[in-house]
Amino acid sequence: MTQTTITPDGRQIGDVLMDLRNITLRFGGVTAIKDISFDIREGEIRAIIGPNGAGKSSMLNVISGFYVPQEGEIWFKGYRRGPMKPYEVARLGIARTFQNIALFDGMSVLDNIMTGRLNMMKAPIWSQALWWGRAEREEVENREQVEKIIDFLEIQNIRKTPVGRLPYGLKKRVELARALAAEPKILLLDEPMAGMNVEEKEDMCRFILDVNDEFGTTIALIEHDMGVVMDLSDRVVVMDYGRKIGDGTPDEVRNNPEVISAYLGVAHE
Amino acid sequence: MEFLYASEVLLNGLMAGVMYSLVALGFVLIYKASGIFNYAQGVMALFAAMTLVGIMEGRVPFAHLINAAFGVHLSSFGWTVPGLLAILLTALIMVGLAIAIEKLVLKHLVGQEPIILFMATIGLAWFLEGLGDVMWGADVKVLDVGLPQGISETVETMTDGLFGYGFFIDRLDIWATVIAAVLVAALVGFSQYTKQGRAMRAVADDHQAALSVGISLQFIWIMVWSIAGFVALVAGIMWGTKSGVQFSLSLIALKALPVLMLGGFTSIPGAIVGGLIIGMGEKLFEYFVGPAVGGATENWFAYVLALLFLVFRPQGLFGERIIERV
Amino acid sequence: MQNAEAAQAGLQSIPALLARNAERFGDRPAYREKEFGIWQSWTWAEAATEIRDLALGFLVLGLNRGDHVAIIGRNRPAHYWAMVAAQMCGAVPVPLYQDAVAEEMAYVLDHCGARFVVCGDQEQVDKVLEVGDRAPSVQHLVYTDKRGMRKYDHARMNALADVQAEGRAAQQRLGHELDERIAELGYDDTCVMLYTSGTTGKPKGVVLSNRNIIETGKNTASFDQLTAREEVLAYLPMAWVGDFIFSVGQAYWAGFTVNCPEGAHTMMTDLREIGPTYFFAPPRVFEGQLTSVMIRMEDASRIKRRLFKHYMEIARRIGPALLDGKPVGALDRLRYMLGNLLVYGPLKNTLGYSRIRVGYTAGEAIGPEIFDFYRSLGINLKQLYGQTEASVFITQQPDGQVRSDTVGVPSPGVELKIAENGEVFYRSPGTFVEYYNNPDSTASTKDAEGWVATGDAGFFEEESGHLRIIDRAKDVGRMADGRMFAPKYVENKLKFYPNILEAVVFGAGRDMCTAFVNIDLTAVGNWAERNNIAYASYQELAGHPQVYATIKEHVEAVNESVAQDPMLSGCQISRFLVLHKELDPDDGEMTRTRKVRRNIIAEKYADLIEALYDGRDTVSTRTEVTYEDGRKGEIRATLKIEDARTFPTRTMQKVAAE
Amino acid sequence: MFYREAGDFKTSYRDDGQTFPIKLDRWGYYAILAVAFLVVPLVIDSYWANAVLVPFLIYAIAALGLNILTGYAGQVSLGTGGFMAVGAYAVYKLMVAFPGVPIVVHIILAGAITAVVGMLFGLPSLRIKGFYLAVATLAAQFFLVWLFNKVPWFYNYSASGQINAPERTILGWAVTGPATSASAKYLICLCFAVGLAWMARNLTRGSVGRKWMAIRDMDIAAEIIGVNPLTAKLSAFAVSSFFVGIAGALLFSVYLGAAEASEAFGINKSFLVLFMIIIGGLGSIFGSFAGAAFLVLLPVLLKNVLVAQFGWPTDLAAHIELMIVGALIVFFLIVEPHGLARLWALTKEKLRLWPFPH
Repeated sequence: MTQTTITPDGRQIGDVLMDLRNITLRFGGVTAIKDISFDIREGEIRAIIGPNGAGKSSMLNVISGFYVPQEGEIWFKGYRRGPMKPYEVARLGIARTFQNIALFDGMSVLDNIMTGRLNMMKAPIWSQALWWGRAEREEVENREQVEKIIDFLEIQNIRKTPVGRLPYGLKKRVELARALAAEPKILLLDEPMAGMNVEEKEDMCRFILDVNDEFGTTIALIEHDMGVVMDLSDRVVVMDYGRKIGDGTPDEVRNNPEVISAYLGVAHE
Repeated sequence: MEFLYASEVLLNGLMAGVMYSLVALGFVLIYKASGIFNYAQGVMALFAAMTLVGIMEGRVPFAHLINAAFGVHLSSFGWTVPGLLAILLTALIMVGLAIAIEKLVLKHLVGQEPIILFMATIGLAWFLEGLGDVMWGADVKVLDVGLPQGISETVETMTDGLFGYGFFIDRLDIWATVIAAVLVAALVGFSQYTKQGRAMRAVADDHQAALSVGISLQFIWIMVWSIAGFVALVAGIMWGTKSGVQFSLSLIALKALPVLMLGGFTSIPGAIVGGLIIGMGEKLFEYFVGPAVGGATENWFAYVLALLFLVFRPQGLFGERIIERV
Repeated sequence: MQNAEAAQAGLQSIPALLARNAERFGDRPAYREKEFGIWQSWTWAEAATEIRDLALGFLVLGLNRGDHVAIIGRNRPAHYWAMVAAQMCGAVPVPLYQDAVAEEMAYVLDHCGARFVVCGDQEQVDKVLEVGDRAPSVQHLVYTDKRGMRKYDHARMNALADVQAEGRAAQQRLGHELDERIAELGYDDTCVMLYTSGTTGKPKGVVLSNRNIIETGKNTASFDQLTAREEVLAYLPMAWVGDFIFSVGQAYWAGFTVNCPEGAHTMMTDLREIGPTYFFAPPRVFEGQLTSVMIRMEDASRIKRRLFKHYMEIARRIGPALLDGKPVGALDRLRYMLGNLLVYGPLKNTLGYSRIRVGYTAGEAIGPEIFDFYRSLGINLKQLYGQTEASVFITQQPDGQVRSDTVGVPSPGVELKIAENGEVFYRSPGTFVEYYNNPDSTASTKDAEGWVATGDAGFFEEESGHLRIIDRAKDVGRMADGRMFAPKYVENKLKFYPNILEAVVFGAGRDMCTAFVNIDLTAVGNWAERNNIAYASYQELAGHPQVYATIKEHVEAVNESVAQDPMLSGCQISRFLVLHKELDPDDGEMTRTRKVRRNIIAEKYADLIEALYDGRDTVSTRTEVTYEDGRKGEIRATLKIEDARTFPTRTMQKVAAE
Repeated sequence: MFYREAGDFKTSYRDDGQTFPIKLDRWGYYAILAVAFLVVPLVIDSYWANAVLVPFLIYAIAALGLNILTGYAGQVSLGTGGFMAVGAYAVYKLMVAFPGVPIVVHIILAGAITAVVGMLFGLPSLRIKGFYLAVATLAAQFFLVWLFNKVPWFYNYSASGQINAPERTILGWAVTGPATSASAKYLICLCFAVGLAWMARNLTRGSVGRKWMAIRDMDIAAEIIGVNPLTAKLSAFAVSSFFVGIAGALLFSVYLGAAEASEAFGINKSFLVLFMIIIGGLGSIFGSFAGAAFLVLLPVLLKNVLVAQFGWPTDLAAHIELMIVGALIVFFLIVEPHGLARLWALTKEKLRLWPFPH
């Protein structure tokens, strides 16, 4: 099933990277996701949209391993992913941001972003305790990587500020930086624009595109701001009440009657 | 025969358990209403008991301090106060204490993480302990509000008649059990059926909502802390009468903690059942295992039990399950 | 004689100096740049290899002798390297203003016929691409910052790092060729070409030879004993001659370190981190910092404020004297030391001036109290006078002879003469070769013996021998009674008051001087707030009687000081008004560099000027304004005209008699 | 005011990440070390050693330990006393069993043993959080103390149930036992305190530290970005217990010389150390020292004032001390939950901005 397409702006979209097959997720009696299947291809920007309560977030949580679906299979890089702890999933190369920011308020921006690279820092504890040999080397090497990201996202001047003091928009950006620091195969963005003003949204859009463009990172994002999604993404999955009601390029989706009805229902939220 | 010993032990355990439940209840009430885990509960009991004794014997509060500061030799006013009146006064003082705590401490800690509040109550505990000692002196005090004491012959003869073996049971324990049981029932009733009780539970469920329907948080807190103070007083009387009023009395709080872990911090029935389980459990354990390992297992049995239990059911017997979200 | 020895030393070009530094100061830092959170550093040796690689890379790309290489970008080591690398290849570096719009860029690129353009980042690349065939000569782009460049068609483009890589690879093949070209470079070959941002007409390309740059660098370095230990912060536009002299000429001669800030927005923090020992800034920078210091102190606790006032008093009394090495009493020294511990030290530290050994300001006149403020802190701030055509230095102030109203003595090797109309002429080893492709203006500026007209009028003070600049020569006129009229001179004195943003003085051919005054909204607004004076608009504030009163005080103070000066005492201001709107480049009343266009103003506000002279005490007017969004609008106002006291001068008649 | 930072720039990440990035701080730090190591030992007398400095250093170590667990990893523990007991009894058994081995080795081993015990009791932290855990740790406290009281093997069947530290020497200097000189006690404690503080700093600035803080600040997010809660929490318990164990070992062998579990390591020890880090500052190395100093000095002060000056009875002074400490805890939690460390940081900021207010 190897296939490669080139998008108009010259990005390469490759094989299927993650394949979700017939996912069903229940909380007690409630069924959050009903038998949903779709795939995410290498290098693309894949959006999951839908009105509130459609099960978008649950879907993301399934991908990031926070929820384990009762039914269905998750295939990643051609292997079936068994039930895993979230941190194991993260180590497979799946990083994410959160809808309501989940930064570590007790730490500086720099430290927060450094936490993104924890899985690349393997110095034994004694080496860290004596700050000698590998520990120190690692610290410097990873700092270099992180600084590149800081530079990339233009947050140099807040490097040493405690995240607690930052305005909302910047926090979102720092969170993105933390996720990027992990050099993920797939980057999951949970409503990256939620609660932003127009200007911040534009910035965030630019950054998402740049990330995908510069690092060729595969991105899957949730958003209910239709407009933004349509500009950003290569392919869109539309969910409603836990079901998949549409899947395809923005244009295909836009003209899908079911989608239209679902969205008109919640046009002004 | 063996079985009878055991059941006697069990009975004692049961009665101890009721006491635990009583103390635990104090915790649960405060926790439900204000999300505060009041470590000072035990010291409050101690403080209450000391105050009670102090009033009954007509001691001069802060006698030590005054003597030391001004070189006088005050000790007592020379009068004595009848038990009931003294209890009433003490109850009032506990209410005053509740108000003071709300005004001086809780009000300023609104919205802090639970763990901070918890540590604050530890500080409070130290303060109260010191205060009690400074007010009434640290000597071991005898407390007698007229509760019957000594082994109850009736039970002994009766059981002897029944099984040909007389249970040794302290009358005080029986009384304590009864009173505690009544109090527990009363509290449950209060929280279930009275207006204030409902308000209290409302607050417990959702502060914002409670505020929006016009319940005064301040009032609820003062009320709850007063009740807790009262519970502490009762517990203090029981314990004090049994084994004198002294520092060790404050340790009943430490006894109540595992009860809570077992029963869940938010559940009144949990507190009761937990109390009973622990009460009986530790007595039986001491009875069967204790001798083998050198005794005094009560010190830790309750905790280890609760610990093991928690590892398998983190939210306790009756606590609600927590569904984590991101 | 001097250049002879330089020649002997074989130091006839910047690349030659680089080679010398590489072996003499091999492991001392040459360049630092704040990037990725730390100061990335290159020693002279490392810099030499980087530059050589780049030069080789240029050869690979086919850079020929005599080609022009345009460099557009912020101050970055890579960009300085590009300039030197270009010289190595026998080409001429042409740094351009990075904020220039596409049109200007098109003109310059086309005028110098640049074949290669080094761009800082995507933005600059886009600009150059936009220019497109308006500059047909451009053949190849090299960009420093790869960000966002991946999607571009690279047929005519490379990343600078890649060019260096290619160069490294070509070392064997082209190394010899490069060495030859370096060896060819002579003392009179072109070192750099800089475009002057002409206030009038098209920019002109000033050609400066190795001789110009190296001689100037050498002379001035020895003038201030600059050593390899100096630290400079390179933050002024690379296209400006000053930056080239400080960051290349002097830096390469003395072998000191050039530090590049992370970007404009972090400039102040970077300045503080580096703490330069040798520093240049135009007056407005110092002015701005002083203002911010004062404003920040306003919110300080009362004790702190008092402490501050007290010790600043002491500093004002003792500081300058200490700096000039004049005798100071032991007690005062002690006081000053205390002040240094409590106030001056911390202050200098927060400003980033703790380590300054030599500081210069120039460009326009600096306010005495601003100047004295920094001097009294113990910062050796001095003034120099210069221009692009002179490779900056014409006059400068020696240590110990520093005053705010002069620009110092001729720099070493510079000859000065003053024409009868007061215009200043100079001749020096730094004097430029020519205006590129523009013999006429070359001829008109630089005569056969090499004398160059500065276009400024000035005179030497008898006692000190220091030069004093009065005004642009063309603006200096005569009043009706023949007294000298130097508006700029008076305007500057006025502008020294924080309340006054701009002033325009009239009086040429008239019997008295009058002035328009623009209040400084921040300063006056601040003052109004503090004395809770309510105002709805700029116009209302400007018209406020109390504001008028204050301005009047200032004007009269200025008159008094002008009166001290026999030659100029005629320029005292008899009547003035406070303008109801700020003079604005968008309305064409000023140049983009905020120089007032007096003739435009004169005709635009003819009615006001008339009123100033016909003795009315109010005048109502309507003025067209351009809003930020480009819309035109009109504001009406009735302005009060105020009389100001003027002062007699003893030597009046003498001056009149001349 | 005294800070001169212009020109103090960093050209490498190593410099940028160092403990005292500001020159002045660095010098101050070295100065303090110099005084502590070179001057104090010469002038110290047994009163200062026993009443102030030695307990200060030992409690500082314990506070460091607890701070790692509570301040950095966010796991509240009330079992400190119990773990100190483990350290004490471990070092006792070791000293008696292997007289030949240098005492320092024993002390470190004692720490290691405590670390293992700590991990054991840390296991529940994987399931339970907040004060459920806090209460759970009380189990450790009570069980351990009970163990050392009831099982004679631990106190070598001594009639009194006490343990007594035999004399041990380093380079001929007695560091334990009655013959120990004040300066010897002080120096050995100082060495451990400084060494451990340095290690604590290194751990907390490295990847382990970040894992801990991530868990502390938002455990779910931490797990999702790839932090394994098991290793993170257990490592915190281990390291913390290691420190606490060493503190216990020193307390017994160097400071007390003789100990009995329930009184030397009762629950009040747990609270005392907890209070130290609350007052000193959660999540701060400096805070651990500050808090320890505060709570060690306070009683000494009160004794000197109330007892020595006013001639009040000692027990009264003790009770008043209880009140004051209790009140202080509440006060600090209300006013400055980050303790002395934060206050210090704020002052420093002011000094750096001087003369400007902000």
